Amino acid sequence: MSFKETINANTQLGYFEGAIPVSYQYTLGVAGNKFFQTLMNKEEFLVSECSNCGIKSIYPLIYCEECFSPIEKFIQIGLEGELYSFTECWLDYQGNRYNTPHVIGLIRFSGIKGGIIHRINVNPDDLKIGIKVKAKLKPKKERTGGIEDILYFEKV
Amino acid sequence: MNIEKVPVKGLTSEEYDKAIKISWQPKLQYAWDNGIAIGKYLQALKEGKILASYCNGCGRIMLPARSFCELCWRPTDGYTYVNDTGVVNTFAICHVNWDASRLKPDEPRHIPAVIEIDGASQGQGIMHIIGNVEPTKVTIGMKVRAVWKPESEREGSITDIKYFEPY
Amino acid sequence: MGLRKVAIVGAGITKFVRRAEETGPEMSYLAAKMALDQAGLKLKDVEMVTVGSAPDAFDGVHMKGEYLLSGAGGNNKQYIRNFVGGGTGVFAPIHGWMHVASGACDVCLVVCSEKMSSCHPHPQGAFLTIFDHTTEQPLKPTLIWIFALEMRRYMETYGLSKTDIARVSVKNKNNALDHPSAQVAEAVTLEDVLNSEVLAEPVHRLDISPASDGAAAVVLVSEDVAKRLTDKPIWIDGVGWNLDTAYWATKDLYYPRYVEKAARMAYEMAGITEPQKQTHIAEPYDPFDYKELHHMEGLLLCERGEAARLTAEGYTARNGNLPVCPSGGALGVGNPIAATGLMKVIEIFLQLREEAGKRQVPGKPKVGVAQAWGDLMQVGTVIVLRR
Amino acid sequence: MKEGVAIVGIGVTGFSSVSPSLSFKELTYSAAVKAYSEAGLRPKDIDSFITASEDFMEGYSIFDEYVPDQLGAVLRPVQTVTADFLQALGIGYMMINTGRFRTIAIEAHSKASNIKTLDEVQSFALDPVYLRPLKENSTFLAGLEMKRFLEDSGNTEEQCAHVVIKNKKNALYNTNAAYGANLTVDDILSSQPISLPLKHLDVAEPADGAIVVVLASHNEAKALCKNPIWIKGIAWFSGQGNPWSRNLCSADYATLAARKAFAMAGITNPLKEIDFAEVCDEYSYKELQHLESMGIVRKGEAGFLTENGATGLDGILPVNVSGGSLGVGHTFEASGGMKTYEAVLQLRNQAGKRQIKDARVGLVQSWRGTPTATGAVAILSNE
Repeated sequence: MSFKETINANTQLGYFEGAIPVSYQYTLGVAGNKFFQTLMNKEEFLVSECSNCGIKSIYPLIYCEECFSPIEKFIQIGLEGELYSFTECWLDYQGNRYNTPHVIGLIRFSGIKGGIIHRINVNPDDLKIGIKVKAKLKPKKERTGGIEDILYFEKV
Repeated sequence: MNIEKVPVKGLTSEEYDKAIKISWQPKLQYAWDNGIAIGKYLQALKEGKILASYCNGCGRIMLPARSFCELCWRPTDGYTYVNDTGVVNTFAICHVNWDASRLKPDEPRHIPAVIEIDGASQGQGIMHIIGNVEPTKVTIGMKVRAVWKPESEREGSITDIKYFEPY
Repeated sequence: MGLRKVAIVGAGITKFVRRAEETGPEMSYLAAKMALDQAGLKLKDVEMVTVGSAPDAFDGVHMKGEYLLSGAGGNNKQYIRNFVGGGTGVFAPIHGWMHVASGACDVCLVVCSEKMSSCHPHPQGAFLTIFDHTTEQPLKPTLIWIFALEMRRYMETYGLSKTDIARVSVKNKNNALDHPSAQVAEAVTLEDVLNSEVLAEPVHRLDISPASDGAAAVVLVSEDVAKRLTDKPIWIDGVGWNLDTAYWATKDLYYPRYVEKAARMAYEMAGITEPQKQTHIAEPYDPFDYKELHHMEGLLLCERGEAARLTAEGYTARNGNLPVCPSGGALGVGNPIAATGLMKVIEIFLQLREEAGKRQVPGKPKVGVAQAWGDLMQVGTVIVLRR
Repeated sequence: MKEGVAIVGIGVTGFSSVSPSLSFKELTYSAAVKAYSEAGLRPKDIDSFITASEDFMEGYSIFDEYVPDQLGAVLRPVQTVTADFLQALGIGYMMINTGRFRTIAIEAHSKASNIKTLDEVQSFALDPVYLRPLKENSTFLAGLEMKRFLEDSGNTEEQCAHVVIKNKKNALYNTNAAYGANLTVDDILSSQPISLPLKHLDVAEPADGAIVVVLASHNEAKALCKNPIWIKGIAWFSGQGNPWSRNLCSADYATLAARKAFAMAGITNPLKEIDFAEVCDEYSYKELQHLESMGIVRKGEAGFLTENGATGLDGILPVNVSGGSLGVGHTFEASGGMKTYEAVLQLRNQAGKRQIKDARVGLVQSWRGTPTATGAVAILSNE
């Protein structure tokens, strides 16, 4: 034992409660702002393209992760992609259990680095890696500029 | 080397207000184990007393109570009550709340202080509040004593001492 | 000693702003890219990356280092985040020095980024929780308390007036008029500082540096690489850092003994025995104006209690005997914590290369020291650079 | 000066689901007392100190403040890396190689039981714009990866269950372990869904505990210690920072870190040259993925080998003999430390019932957990 006196009765145990009382407002960033403006107004995903090495990225970036060139070229690619992986998620961010699970997928886009992680709304029998899926957006006037402007991805 | 032109342009207040932002208020909640020494320290506060530890290595009587001496780096040798009086080592007169909101003109100012507690080794201070005094009357070196909450309201917390007042 | 020498060969910095549209990773990229361009290197030349950033509670992301990774150039690299509270900005290049001096790599990218504006409406919740969760936080302390307590103790010990202290704010805020990154470039007078709002006596609003968003970066390389890249490498001659006890109320706040310990460690390595004579320029950390004085004394750049007099005499002005914070410091340029510390290192780097433009101090300085402070009046981080 | 860095002292508190009788300072102090005693050093003899910690795991906005006292490091050079213990070990290794430090103490601990909102803290690590607003548990990233990894490699959920069975069984022989058990494949497959295919028993449960290690330079180690454990290779790497950009089939960080650590240690055939491995198993499938990504076994073989006992105590490559995170408990930033402790015991021939015969070279690997792609590999040896 490292100490000269210790606790040897559970009635002496105690704890002190507290919290870190913080709240946040995150800006979307330069690339994020372009992405969500395009999604809101033009209903397409936006991809960045490096003019030096040609790599395209979703989510778009203002820089190329490979060569660090600044990126000024952005292109629209519609709303369709391919399901790269999915999971049946039973817990929310606080650890509460859902009554019915949420299916979350990673959607990839042909020839593009990266992808989008979002809810998948596909009949369980059809749910397979590799299926074509398309984003279903919120009605235009309900969009606020954020990932929740996408309701879910559904089978094409 | 030329770094006369730098990137990033700040958003004005108007631009910031108009910009799309994502809000998040995390629940970051904890219940920290008191362990041996802080458990005793809090229990003593509940009893209306201030508990220190002593170390036979350096001879210090230390606040708050601790189970090891951080300087001699050995277990402390025991616990002892010290007085609930002390001397102001330094203080401030604060016009803002913890969340940076301003106190109203008629609200009493907060007077945080480092108070060297009588009976502990020289320099063994704790942070607390000074009360029941005109802010302009507070001085470094002033003698102060603890004003405790009534026994029924004490809960084993540093706030069981309402504040220190001059005497 | 057979030690590997380490040089700074490139630096990058963003503007320091109240609220950036850019995310932390985007700001990190902008500073890192600039530093690599200045060094004449590509991302693929970078072997390792070390990132410095102050609390996660500012940016609002747990494991912030991992969040900044892509923008800081860390993909598929050896990447790590170092963190010593407010002292991080000067510790980050010390961390980079370890990477290169050990022989682990020849090219190390050091990036510091801070996005304090994310903590909204105010960062006070992040500051409250620097205090001991059980024995102090229930008193609802603010960050200003601890500075006001320390400032009063310092003033009382040496019989200093608020005017003595405010001169630092005036000097630095005016120096910052020439810094391209400066957040609030406005000339202030002694009266402005003394008449600004009293937040916690003795601290006034203009005694304090503004909270900011911003990023900075440097490229550190080994001797061989440095000689290939530039004829003006700036060498890291000494590094030192030190952390005092968390029982901050049990030590006398009038003197930053941890800064002295860190400084002695760095001076010893740099072979500096008489810092007052052997250093020509200094960038001590100045989040509050009295802190610059406090730190000058801790850095052994003057006798204890003398810093205010020297400031009043113009000794620390840009054209003085020992220019202190010629950049404008945190008070003038802004204070995105870790980025500020690295901004100070970059200022010494530019001054020693005689490339500081309008801020250039006279006399071709050869040796400079930068320092940051952090935690509960606990951390000193010190770096000595030589031309 | 001869090159080489060795572990000359190590101390752990033991790992448990809760630890209410000690504060975090007292817990860490207890581990430090053991480590310094083993090394025969007083804190003043130690040149520098490193802690591996994350603020929100401690409930402080600057945890660095609360590090020095319990390590005997007041007014000394102390630093925090927000990283796994094994990365901190790598920084310590580096510092000694600068030639300016002879001894370094490295600390990591977990007081996860003190976090009332642990799930929320972990989801707070998700990207605030692109991921966090989905309000899903951060384990969904592990679920996504497990699904794709199994599909791609051909390993199965049953084989993942065998990882759990093996590690929890190993933990029964480890007095420091909190989660030892005798389980069946059915127990695991029928446990509550978390983020399918990930189930409750596939996930390592949090544990409290502290670890302190003392590192020394070659000359110092020879002078201090009869049985120094040498760091033959150590490297940490990050893969793609953004989770949506990752190849979920393999763990790039493990591939890169292992490649470098093997090169440093002169290892060309890891399966043959390594006597045991302590591999990150925060989720069952991760043990399989890490073994494959490090190139120790071929892609798609890890599950089969596990099922057939090749990674058991008597197998060709015992993996997580300690019980791993599944059996000992998940200790977050201290995870790599818990595994380092096991490696040191094995290499000193002090592992009791779990002792691997003639262990000479051990591998320790860590991963920082979701949402990261950062991990480290160390090669330790008693020669």
